Amino acid sequence: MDKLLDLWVASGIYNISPGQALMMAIGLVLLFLAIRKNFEPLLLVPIGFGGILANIPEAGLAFSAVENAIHFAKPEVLAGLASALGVDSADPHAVLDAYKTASHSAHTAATDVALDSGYNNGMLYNFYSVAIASGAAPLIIFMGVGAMTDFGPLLANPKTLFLGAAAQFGIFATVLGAVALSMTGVMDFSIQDAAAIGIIGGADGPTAIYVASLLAPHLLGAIAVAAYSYMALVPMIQPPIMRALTTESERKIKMHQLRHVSKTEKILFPILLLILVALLLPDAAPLLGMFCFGNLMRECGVVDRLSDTAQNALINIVTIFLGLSVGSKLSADKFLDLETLGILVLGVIAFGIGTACGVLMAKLMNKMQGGDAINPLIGSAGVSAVPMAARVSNKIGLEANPQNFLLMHAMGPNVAGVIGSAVAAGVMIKFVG
Amino acid sequence: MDKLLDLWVASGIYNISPGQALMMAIGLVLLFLAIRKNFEPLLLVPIGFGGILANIPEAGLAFSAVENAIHFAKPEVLAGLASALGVDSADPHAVLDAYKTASHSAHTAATDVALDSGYNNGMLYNFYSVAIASGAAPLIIFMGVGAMTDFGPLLANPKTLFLGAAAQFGIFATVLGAVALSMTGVMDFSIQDAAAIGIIGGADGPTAIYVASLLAPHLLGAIAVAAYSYMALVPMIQPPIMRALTTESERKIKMHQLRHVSKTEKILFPILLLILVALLLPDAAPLLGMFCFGNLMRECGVVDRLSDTAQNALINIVTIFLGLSVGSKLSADKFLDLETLGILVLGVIAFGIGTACGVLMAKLMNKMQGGDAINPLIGSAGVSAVPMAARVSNKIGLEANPQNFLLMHAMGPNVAGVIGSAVAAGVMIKFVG
Amino acid sequence: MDKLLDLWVASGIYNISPGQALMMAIGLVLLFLAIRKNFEPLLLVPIGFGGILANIPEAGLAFSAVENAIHFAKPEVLAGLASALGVDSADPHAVLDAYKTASHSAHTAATDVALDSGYNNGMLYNFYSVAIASGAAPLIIFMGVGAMTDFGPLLANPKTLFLGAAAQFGIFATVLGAVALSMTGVMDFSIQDAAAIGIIGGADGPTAIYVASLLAPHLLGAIAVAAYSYMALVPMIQPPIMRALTTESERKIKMHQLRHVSKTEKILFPILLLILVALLLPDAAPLLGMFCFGNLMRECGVVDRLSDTAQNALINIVTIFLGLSVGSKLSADKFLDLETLGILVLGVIAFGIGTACGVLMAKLMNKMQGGDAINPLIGSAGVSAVPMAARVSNKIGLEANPQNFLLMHAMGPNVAGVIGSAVAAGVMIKFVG
Amino acid sequence: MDNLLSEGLELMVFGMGFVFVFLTLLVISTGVMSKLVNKYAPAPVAKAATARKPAAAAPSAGASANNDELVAVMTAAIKKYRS
Amino acid sequence: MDNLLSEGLELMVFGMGFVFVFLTLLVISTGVMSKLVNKYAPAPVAKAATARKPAAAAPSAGASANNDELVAVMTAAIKKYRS
Amino acid sequence: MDNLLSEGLELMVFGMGFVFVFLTLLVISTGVMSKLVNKYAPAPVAKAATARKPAAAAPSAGASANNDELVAVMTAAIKKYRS
Ligand code: NA
Ligand code: NA
Ligand code: NA
Repeated sequence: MDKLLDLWVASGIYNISPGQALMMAIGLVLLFLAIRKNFEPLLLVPIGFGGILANIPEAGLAFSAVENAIHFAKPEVLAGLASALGVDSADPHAVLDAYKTASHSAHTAATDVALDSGYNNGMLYNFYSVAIASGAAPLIIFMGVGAMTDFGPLLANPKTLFLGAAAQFGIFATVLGAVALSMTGVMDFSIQDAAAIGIIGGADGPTAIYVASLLAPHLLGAIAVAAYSYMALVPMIQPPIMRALTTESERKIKMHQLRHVSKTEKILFPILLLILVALLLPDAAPLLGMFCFGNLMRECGVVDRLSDTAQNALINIVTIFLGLSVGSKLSADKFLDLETLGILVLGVIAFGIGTACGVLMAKLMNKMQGGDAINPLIGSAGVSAVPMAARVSNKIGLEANPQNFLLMHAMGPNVAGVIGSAVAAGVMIKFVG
Repeated sequence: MDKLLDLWVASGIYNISPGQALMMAIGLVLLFLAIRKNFEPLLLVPIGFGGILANIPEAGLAFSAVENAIHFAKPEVLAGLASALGVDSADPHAVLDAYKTASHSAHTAATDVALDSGYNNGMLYNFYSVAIASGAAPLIIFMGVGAMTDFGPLLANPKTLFLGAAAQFGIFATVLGAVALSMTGVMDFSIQDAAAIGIIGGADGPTAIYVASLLAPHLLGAIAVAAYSYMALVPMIQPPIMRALTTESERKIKMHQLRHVSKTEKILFPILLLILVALLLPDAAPLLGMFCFGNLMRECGVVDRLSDTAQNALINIVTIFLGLSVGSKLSADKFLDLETLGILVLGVIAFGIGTACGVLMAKLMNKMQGGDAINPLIGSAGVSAVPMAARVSNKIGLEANPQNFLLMHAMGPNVAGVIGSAVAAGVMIKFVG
Repeated sequence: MDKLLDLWVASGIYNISPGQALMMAIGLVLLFLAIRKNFEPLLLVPIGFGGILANIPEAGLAFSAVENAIHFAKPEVLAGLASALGVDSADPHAVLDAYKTASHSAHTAATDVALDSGYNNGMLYNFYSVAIASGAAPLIIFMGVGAMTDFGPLLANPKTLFLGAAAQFGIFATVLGAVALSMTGVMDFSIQDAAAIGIIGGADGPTAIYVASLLAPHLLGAIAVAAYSYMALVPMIQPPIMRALTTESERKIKMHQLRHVSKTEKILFPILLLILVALLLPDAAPLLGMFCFGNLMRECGVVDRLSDTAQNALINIVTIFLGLSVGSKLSADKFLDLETLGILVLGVIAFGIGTACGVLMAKLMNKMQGGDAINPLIGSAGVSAVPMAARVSNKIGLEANPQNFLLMHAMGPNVAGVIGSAVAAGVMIKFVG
Repeated sequence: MDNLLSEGLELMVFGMGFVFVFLTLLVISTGVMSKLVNKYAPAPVAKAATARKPAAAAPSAGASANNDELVAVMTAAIKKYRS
Repeated sequence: MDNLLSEGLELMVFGMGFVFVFLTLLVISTGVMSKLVNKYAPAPVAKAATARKPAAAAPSAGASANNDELVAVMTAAIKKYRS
Repeated sequence: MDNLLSEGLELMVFGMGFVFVFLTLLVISTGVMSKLVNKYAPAPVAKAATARKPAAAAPSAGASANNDELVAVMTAAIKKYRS
């Protein structure tokens, strides 16, 4: 009967904490949103599922070997860990705190003790280490995104890059917002946290995950969930702002047909962008370097099989593991926190401000040029959220004038927004990284 | 002429041991069975080839850097290793024994010495570390299997889950068999070994490899070879047992046509299964979690590109490295042993008992329901070996009644067997892991 | 304003060295050759792009965490590194020198210090570690090449293996050339360097990268660039040599139509080759083992999905990372060196000698057989550079006789050259590794 | 030795027991789930019918294929081929 | 606290400033690049025309498809299917 | 220095020697293997003939394609396209 009791005492029902139950419910909600409401399902299905896996009681899938050893708290193991980490007390909390701030050599020593005691890294912890802690997964996905991006509309009308620049104001305004929340004592964000939260406004999943993994790994789960959720909500967040800031006649502006862009221009653009990054902002080099590499593979026409793999098998494989890894950060103690609420609120504000700034920038450009060259509706596409935001521009444009197809025009600021937020990411990594 | 002598002394012919020659022959036999007899070729071709590679004399492909250093036995290197491992003697055997039981920190120290002396991990050793020791490969393959599995027939007739449960008796009976062999002194299996051997009866390659890698890595080669070989032999092992345990009229039972199963049910099933695992048996969470994740990707309909990659590029890549890694465990000193013979004998008994219990369970269910709802031939499919066992049920059914197509009915217990043996695996990991 | 100054002081323009600028220009030239001149674009696009990324000032993408820490040279970090590496001076150059020659345990200690101080491995450094330093990428690509290789023409006329043997003379002659350059004091190559340079003459990218990564990692960039560039130049390098060494009538020789080769022969050939390698030259086992494994998957007909993945998704993924990793070795201090010039000159000589020896061997074989069985133009294909060299043989043959299609006949020596240079690689690894 | 036997026996009893308990719960919960789904979110009949159609229609696709379909298929095939 | 605010403000000013400077330079250099390309390496008109053709022609591919194309498509499709 | 030269020379002599020995053995064993295969396990002539057929027939596939094949191709193409 001992064994029966063992089974029961080790079961999930016996051990589940209210926080874990709630997080599993949140995972189910994410799956519901992804599957039924089509919220960025490619990411939110793995993230939601990973979140459920991470909160299975006693399974420790998102824990390192040391965390698992501390969880089961055998006295002799704790003593060994305490000695490896150089703390006097063998109290689990004290050991855990020491582990989290340990130097790399103490970390290695503690891991050796845990492994020797028969504890292992959880599956999701391993995925996270390989995919995100190494920085590889967001970069590889960004390469794939580059291989899927057509810069033709941007090259036909390079001025739309300014719209992509203006929309990044959402990022930095959100940083200030997070700072304000901290200063008023409502929450407690460091400047690194604030920067990582701000990048949600960039509306670019891989960029947000990359920045968060460098600046604020403890907020990564909430940031990634917010970023992808709001990207999915773009068709709801943006239209009221766009309508409020534009007049009917502005929304009716017809834009010139885009000129034909030659193959050579498309090949040279990623190289040009890379050189500019190299000369001005080396900290953005990993992100924009991989993005340009993907785009060059796409456009150069001589490595189609590599480009094809980057856009399909490779990005799909990495997406699966990136999603599960992000999900591993949806643990109750990290996610069920006032800070997460702050992140969610700040994130939607970031999207709103970015949208508004894009639209206003378009109006300003029209003023300065003294003409009606740009329909301000395409300004909102500058937040990126490719290609959803461009589709929203197109849809609102069609409402005002059923003959006015803005999609291709909006693709320019749309992809400009990707570049813009990668540049903003580089600035943040440079200043607070 | 020195160099010529060097070449000769370092050649395979000069160094080959009878064991290595025999193991290479066994590798060739596996290739023959896979290629000519179609024995689970997707696994047995890489396993057989890996087995040959692992036994190439002097190449040390399946050895770690330390094992390679010990093999070449330079006195100064052995002295360094002995000091790193804390043994007095620099005798190769003593050093090797110390290495095998070393703590992780001693292991790291010994590896540093070996690398500093210019020895490297063999290629297959690296593959094994990344693919199997990390636990990743069997789990990723199980995800792919989930993405290939249609639970429709099971959902249409959930009671067939009992058939999948009954067939797992083969697993536990085999554990007892292994225990009996140990107690009579014929062989020397620990309870961990016995559990890992028993799982062969689960007729599920990834589950068997996952359990063996956790409980009895030294038996992994023999267990994997036995598991895949017997799966290929299902059309020979099962029919006599099925015929012996059923009457002609039982074999003629026609089953009701399966009801249509809605998309929503198929989406909810993997989530339901996951929650049940989370609440009852966290130790089965990695296996069944990945399986359910794969199945959810398949059924949810919004991440087809991920599901497609999980079923193709990803599972193929992982299969190649899993197979080669398993092959790396086919070294003479581990495989050419009485124990391997024991494993092979116990494995076939496990299959037989599982098959019998599945059939008998079906008969029992008919008795208890007082009707002829279930053709007992589909009970044998409960061992899993998807989809071979279901096809066998269909074939024997057609012999009794040429109009009786049991294939879809047998798919229910067939996939139930996958769940059943993963649950059994979780219990074993919980109790003896 | 401090921040503005910070940005400027950290920018690429402020920091770029002439060497870096030149290397970025060389990267652009490689991209130009690959994209416009179609120079082996599958490798040279990633290599060229990786070379540019590696030379972005201050980004440190090709540096390890320790190298990055040394580059930024904070006194307290340098002191920590110096102590970890056991040097007295905290001078950056002294620390860097100590790091490069450090034992593995000192290396680990220094890495811990650098990570604790907030420095990280560059992206390309990580790619290099995983793809090349582990030895995995060239081997996996070689497996894919095996899966793409049809040994039919070779099996129909096995004597063409001699042509593939003769063409390897280019490799060993180049080794002597490198030795001569060293002895005359022009350059300073060790015997390991000389061997790695010689393998360029094997005209096989993966083999060259594998050997260079083992014998002379500091020359890997130059060797890989030379190998792939000259492979692309085969249509320019070979024809004059082929014409000079053959008479018009020799070039007109028509060869017998190749006999049909059965499936069984094709299946047995890779196994035969593997066994021969195992018995005679275990050091060639990783390269030729993976090659034979790929070929067996192709020919056996029962694992088509694995063979397909090895030829497509897997080889493409690995090619991307292999290329970027090779590019990471194109740093100014390693590439802008007299030695690179030596490597480029020796490489083209190697190709020339290999071509000549292949042609002369064919003529010798005709002499010895007393017939005109072999058109000497197919001898040049023995250098490998599959399938370019075989196409060159065909083209020169058609010039002499518009009805004389040599392509299939040249494929025999062409794939024989792959085997030949892998054997040569094994000999070199054995003798100087 | 006795220890090994008792461990083996325990493993068998609790293992098989647990497998049955688990799968019984799965049978029950699956049944409940299916009932709830079919009660509250039944598959739209019309949609299910069309969903099942293509499979049935496939064999006769050639016969029933009108020109539009032919054009669509060929365009797709050409694109696939040229890409 | 004040420190955090000033850091946040600085990040905003320099961040947005840098984003604009960077993208302005990108606009300028892209413009220059496009002009140089179109001056010194203009896309061959004929080629560009044919390059644009397939996209335009695609919808009517079925109508204009002659037998040769049909054969090519089918061969490709058969190969794809059988491989 | 002399050491380097002698090492280089030795590498050349033994390297080329070994390459030739190895490939000679491969020629011999391949020849033996082929003979044994063709003696004891000859490829069934009929099968070989049909195996070679498709390649030859491919160019004329369009011409000889009867309706059945058309249907099969289209079904496959449609499936590929819709999936
Ligand atoms: Na953006
Ligand atoms: Na099973
Ligand atoms: Na070669």
